[in-house]
Amino acid sequence: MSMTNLVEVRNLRIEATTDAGRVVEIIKGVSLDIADGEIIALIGESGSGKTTVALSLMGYARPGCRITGGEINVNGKNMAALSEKERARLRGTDIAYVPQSAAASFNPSSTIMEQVIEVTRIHKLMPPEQARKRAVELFRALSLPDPEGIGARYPHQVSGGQLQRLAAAMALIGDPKLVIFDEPTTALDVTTQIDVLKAFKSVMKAGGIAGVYVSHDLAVVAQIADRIVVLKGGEVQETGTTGEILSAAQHPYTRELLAAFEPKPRQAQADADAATKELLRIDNLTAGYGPVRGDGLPLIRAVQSVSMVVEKGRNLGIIGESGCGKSTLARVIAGIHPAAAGEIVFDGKELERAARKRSQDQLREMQIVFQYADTALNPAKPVEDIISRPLAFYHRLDRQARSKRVDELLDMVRLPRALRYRHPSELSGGQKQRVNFARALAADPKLIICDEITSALDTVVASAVIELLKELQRELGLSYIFISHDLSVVEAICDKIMVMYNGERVEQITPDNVKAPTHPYSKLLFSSVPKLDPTWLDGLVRDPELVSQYGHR
Amino acid sequence: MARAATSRRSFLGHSYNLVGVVASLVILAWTVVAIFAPYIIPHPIGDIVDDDYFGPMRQGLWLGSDYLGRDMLSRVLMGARYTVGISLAAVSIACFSGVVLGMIAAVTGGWLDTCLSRFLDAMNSIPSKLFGLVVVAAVGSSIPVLILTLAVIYIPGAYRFARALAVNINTMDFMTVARVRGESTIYLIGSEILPNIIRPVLADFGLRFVFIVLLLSGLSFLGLGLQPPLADWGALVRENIGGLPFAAPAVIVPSLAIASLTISVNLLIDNLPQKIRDRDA
Amino acid sequence: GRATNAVAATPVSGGTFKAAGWSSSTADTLDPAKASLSTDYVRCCSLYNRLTFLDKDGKTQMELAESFDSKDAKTWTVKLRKGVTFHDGKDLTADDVVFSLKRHLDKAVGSKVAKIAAQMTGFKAVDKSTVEITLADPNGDLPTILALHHFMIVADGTTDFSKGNGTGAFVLQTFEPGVRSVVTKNKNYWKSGKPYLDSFEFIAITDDSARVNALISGDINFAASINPRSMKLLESQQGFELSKTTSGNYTDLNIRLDMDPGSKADFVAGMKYLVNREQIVKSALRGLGEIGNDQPVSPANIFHNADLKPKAFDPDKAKFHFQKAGLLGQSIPVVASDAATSSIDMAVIIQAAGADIGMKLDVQRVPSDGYWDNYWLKAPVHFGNINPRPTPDILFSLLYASNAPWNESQYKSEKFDKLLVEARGLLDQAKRKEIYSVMQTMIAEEAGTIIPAYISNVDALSSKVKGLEANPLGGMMGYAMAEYLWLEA
Amino acid sequence: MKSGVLKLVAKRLAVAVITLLIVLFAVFFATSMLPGDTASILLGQAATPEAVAGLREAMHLNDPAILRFLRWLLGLLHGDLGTSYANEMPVAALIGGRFVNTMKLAGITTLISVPLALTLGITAAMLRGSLYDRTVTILSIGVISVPEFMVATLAVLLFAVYLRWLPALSSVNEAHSLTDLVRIYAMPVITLTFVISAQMIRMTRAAVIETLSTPYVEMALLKGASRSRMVLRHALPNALGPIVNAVALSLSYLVGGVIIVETIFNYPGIAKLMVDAVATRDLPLIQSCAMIFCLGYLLLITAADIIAIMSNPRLR
Ligand SMILES: Nc1ncnc2c1ncn2[C@@H]1O[C@H](COP(=O)(O)OP(=O)(O)OP(=O)(O)O)[C@@H](O)[C@H]1O
Ligand SMILES: Nc1ncnc2c1ncn2[C@@H]1O[C@H](COP(=O)(O)OP(=O)(O)OP(=O)(O)O)[C@@H](O)[C@H]1O
Ligand SMILES: [Mg+2]
Ligand SMILES: [Mg+2]
Repeated sequence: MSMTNLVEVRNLRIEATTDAGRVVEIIKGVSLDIADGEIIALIGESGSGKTTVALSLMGYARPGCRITGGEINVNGKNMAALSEKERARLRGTDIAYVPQSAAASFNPSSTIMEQVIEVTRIHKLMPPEQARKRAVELFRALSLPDPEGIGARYPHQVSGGQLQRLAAAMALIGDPKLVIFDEPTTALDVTTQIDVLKAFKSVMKAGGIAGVYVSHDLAVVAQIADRIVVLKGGEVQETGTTGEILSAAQHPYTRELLAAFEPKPRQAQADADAATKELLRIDNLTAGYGPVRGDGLPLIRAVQSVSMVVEKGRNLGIIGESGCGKSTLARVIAGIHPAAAGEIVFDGKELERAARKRSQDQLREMQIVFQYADTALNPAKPVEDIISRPLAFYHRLDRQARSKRVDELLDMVRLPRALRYRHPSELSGGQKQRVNFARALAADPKLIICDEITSALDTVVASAVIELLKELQRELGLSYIFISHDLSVVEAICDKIMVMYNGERVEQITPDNVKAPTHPYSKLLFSSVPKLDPTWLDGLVRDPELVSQYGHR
Repeated sequence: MARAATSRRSFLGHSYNLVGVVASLVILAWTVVAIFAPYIIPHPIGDIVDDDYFGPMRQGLWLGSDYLGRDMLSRVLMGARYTVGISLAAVSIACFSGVVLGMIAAVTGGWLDTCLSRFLDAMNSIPSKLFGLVVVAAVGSSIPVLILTLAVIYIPGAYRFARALAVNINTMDFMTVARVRGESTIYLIGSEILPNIIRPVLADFGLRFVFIVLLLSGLSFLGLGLQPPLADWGALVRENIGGLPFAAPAVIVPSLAIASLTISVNLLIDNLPQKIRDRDA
Repeated sequence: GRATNAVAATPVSGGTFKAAGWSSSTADTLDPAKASLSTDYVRCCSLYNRLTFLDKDGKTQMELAESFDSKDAKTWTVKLRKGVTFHDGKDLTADDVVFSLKRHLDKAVGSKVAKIAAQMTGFKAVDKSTVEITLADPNGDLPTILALHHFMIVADGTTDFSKGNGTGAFVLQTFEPGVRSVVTKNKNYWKSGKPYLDSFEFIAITDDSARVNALISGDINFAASINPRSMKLLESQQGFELSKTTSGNYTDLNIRLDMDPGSKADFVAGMKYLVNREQIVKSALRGLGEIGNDQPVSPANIFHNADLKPKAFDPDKAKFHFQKAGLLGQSIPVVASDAATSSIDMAVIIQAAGADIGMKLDVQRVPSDGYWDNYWLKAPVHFGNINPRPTPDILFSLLYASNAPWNESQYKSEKFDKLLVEARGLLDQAKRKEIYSVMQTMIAEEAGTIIPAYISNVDALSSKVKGLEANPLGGMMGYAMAEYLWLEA
Repeated sequence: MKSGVLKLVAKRLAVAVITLLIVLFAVFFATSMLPGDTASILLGQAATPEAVAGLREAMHLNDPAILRFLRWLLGLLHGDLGTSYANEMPVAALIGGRFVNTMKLAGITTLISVPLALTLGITAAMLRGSLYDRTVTILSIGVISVPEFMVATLAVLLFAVYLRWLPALSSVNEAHSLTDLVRIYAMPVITLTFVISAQMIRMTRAAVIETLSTPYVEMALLKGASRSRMVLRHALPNALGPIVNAVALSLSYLVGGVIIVETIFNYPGIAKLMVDAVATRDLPLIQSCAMIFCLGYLLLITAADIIAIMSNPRLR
């Protein structure tokens, strides 16, 4: 057949054998083409098969999965048909991969440089010295700090954003014809994300390298991809140039995706003018880690004399980049991590700093929901046990009453009742987060602290969860403290937004005037949120000294 | 491991494989023997029924006779009782206390953790056979003493193992959630941690069982075992070792018995039935 | 082949001889007074001499002494052999003898025979080669008593015995307690021609089968007291011989008459019927023993009373007695231990017999170490093991006299005590034999010690080893084999 | 960073010393609880009360045990292990030779078994699920399951009694040439290798398989790395921690656990010495042996910890 395109995938089928021994088809006849130097995006909800397809381009299927049909022609060779040896020869040289989480994909016990140039060693591409030079050039091109020295460090000694770019360098060193990025920026802050995207784009364009960019974030994809392929349930829903998809999306799922980006009409506060009662106030709260020093304060201050107020039935958003102290603040309020100084007044009563000292009711009335649902839910217990424990513990309900209540709670969080018998590992990310939330509701609290509960979810699911929160608030008159580094999410639900930087509160604003933040850091932060507009990234001009001052260190 | 093993068949939402099934059958068989031994032995284990010693297998003495001319079949059957019984009791005590302590140390942390770890480490550094020797020399050897000694010897190991696992679980958010809910330590270890470590703990249990069976035989080699005419398999091998040169069944059979039990236990551990976690089940 | 006691051909000198005993520990010693294990006896015998020794017929012969004389059996004059020197070149004098014997009275020495030595009240070095020993009461057996291994002669004033400086056939080369000892030929040994061996290494292999395997594989040329069950293996191999000695060694079942259940005469009587002596010899000892008649003087001893017949195994009679004693169905603890040779097997056999008539005997095996200290003589029903003693007098006064230190069954009889003293004073053998026969009968009938068998000791050796003879003092020629053996070229 | 490591090592060692003291006290306590004492046991059958009393007096066994213990500890600080009760030799002299023997046996066994076990474990992990893997697994289990003394006796019967290739006893002082050495150590080493290897094999295999499923190993595969490279370069370095730990635990057995082998091959090692010491209630000797066992164990464990830490950049 005549090779017109670099990549030609023809009705690819991939089967997975579940541990029941049942065979399920997870990729159902996918076809796609990639021209030389073209970057296409694979988007779709979690579990749609993005990673699977991407990996199949390298002739690789994860354990338990098997390529059962179709052709995967890359640069004229059918990866599906090749022997493992021949595939190995192409990996790293013709096709390279940038993993979903770079942090996990670096070998913790060897230096970054070693791993970056390993490809050249494996395929004997060039002598090590030359390889190191090349690597340093790439580091520079990917605008990494200290390009000369960074290679000598170990993975745990560099930040997530940097690792992500180092992973890219690792992929590019064997100068491949095709690079596969698997959600390279999902784990990053908006501020960092910009730089990474910029770096990727420039390098790819410079080398005329074709790419597959896996993501579920349309806005990001819009910045980097020439064409977009929408996956769902292991099937291609629609394909088109970025422009077409953004302007005239055909497929309902694609529409949903786009919809998730339209600024949502926030519920007009009915009692906006009515005098609001304060539920939680914290004054000059300071907390941190490491040894306590003479002044009774810890060495590393993660939170620096922060004060704030949460009103009944209203929500407070806390945003800021990774590591700025959001979670710490949340944990301090919940009493998980006792404060070093400052006071917490909840419902008129001053709270002990350590949860262990607080009364059962105080504990019950303030619930916290963690970022990662899979670690927040005990994998060994079925959903019903997880949800009904607070019922038994706080409300002393008997069996029937409990099981009735569990049903109600599942309804509340829009989960099918049948799910109650499943274990967390049998749930999707979104479902887990809902269960996680249902458990908090079971206590019927006055205040729920949500620490990045949507960060691990893809846009569609995330906005669904947000909607859910709003409704519940209307029904139960709850208040939320909503922590996130994603402005759009916070905008959607909060009445007040507190911006944190480096453990300190820099300013507090209302969603209406996010367009005009006063503090320079807030400016940087807000300006970094990607827009659907494909030209946004290239057009983006950021005050350089702002960046140098507040950008990722 | 399990994936590595041969053909798997599923049943009752669990998937088994042949090796595992066979192994568990062997174990079951020995357990049954252990329970009913007293009713099925042809001769009292103390009676001398054969003028010859190390007699061959033959009509009436199906497994030949031992060094005193006692019926080997009866002794092996009864031996099952002591080997399985004592080892099981000992390993249960060892693992139960070890695991509970380990989990408590992990969730409580602090000085309690440190003290426990130090102390049990110290225990661990005393060679087990010598420990047994001292204990038996001090209080003589009886079944309870044996069980307790064996248990004590293997508590530190179980502790180390369980603690390591529990510490990992302890860092999970759901533990924090439970703590903030105000749960008691008992609940934390019982309902939050244990379910998550039960599988490896079981595996460890099986392995220790094997070690205890062997240590028991080691002890009877040193003459610290059961009271005659009772004898566990190890003791049988020991007291008839003189028959090894002419491959007397008296020494071969109990050895095979030990091997069959311990190997089965290990194979079972490696091929435990697995609960099916089907994504879209 | 079977036991060969024939002293074949003429001895040839040379060669190294490696023998293995069965027990050894860090407590091994070269101090004759402290010697406790066969291991110690063997080593001491190769390094030191005694004043007298027992020959293969149990007759007392002179060694370092030339003569023993006494009118009243109370004051004894011992003439010493001349020209005998210690390994360090010093001559043997009366002072050495006095020192060697006197030591046993000193508590700090911890002598094993302190009790027997106690009867020697006076020691006098009359001249350089004459010693005068005075006894508390007359005792015609003194020459024989001094044939005990503990009464070896050491150099005057010795405190450090690790040198092993004696007058014996070999000179100490290395001694590692609990491991091994090597001795080499004493060039100027006073017994002309002896020893034949150039050197003699003695180790201990505690594990029975290991000991035999070592012999077969040629690591050693002599394995002491082998387990009867190893004989099958040995007989299947070429080039090995067994030497069987039935000395006075026995393992006895002791029932203390002064406490329950032994205080009930019927229990004791019952037990005597319950013990199946044939089976014990056949099964437990594998035929390597002679049925015993419940008294300590063995057939190897000239004073043995052969007319006294052992009790026949009779469960019904036993049952009758137990019923009479009202003990049937009760569980009686019987303490046994590896420390007392084959006591555990014997216990099991008796237990099985008891089970058949509904007499519940509960065998308790206790660890060997500390057995003699914690159970022997103490437990109501327990096993003991008695090493051969040269004379009935020693046996009786150690084991059965009312004031005996080791009165295993707490047997007390004035008549017996009187007879004992009477016999001791006599120098007329025939008369003594009469008395001793009566006493043996008394023990068999009245005492609570059941002696089912005299255990023969079987040593296995490579057929290259010549010159081994049986000896009433025990295996390995009464532990003194080293100086008599030679290796076939 | 280096100083951090030093501090850590120091801390570990301090902990080790504390543990040692605990053990010594425990052992002392246990042994002084034992019935009978050296005097009565030495006298054996001749242990009449007055005789015992006399000897006790002579051996200064009358002053309280705790006092004797402290005296011993004090001596220890001056590097003096005290003198044995059973025979008035200095404990150091008694232990000396035997300690060397134990170390020799342990050393040789280690040299054989550790490389063997690691190779088997790693290769099994590499070829996971293959016939080879399954054979290794089953064999290793089979080997754990045979009583030690059975293995030893069989070896003797085969090689010494029937084939007459090797001596039945391992008499160290007859090792004059290398061949002697081989002949003497062959059987004990084989036996011990049987005993300790299985566990190491299983652990190594498990640890390597564990790390083989990590993303960075998958990444290596996607770089086109060969299977062996994935295992040796990426999996193994990260599996080192658990592996050295398992090895340490297995090896610790070689210090005090070899009593059975010592008995059967009549090998004068330190385990048998301690058994004797217990039998004669020889407190100084018991204490010294216990101390050696404990030290051996602690050294191994601590070494394992430190290696694990060194091998992990995050901790160093
Ligand atoms: N070994 C397996 N057995 C059964 N199903 C599997 C297996 N591996 C993956 N799957 C299924 O294949 C589908 C596609 O998985 P894949 O990781 O490609 O999704 P994804 O689009 O990358 O999701 P995410 O956005 O969360 O990374 C999912 O439904 C997943 O459950
Ligand atoms: N256990 C700890 N020990 C020491 N420092 C810690 C610890 N946990 C967090 N920190 C530091 O405290 C600071 C705040 O951490 P925190 O988790 O609150 O940040 P965050 O805003 O939640 O970041 P993210 O958005 O990634 O969750 C960070 O610099 C972090 O490195
Ligand atoms: Mg993915
Ligand atoms: Mg956080």
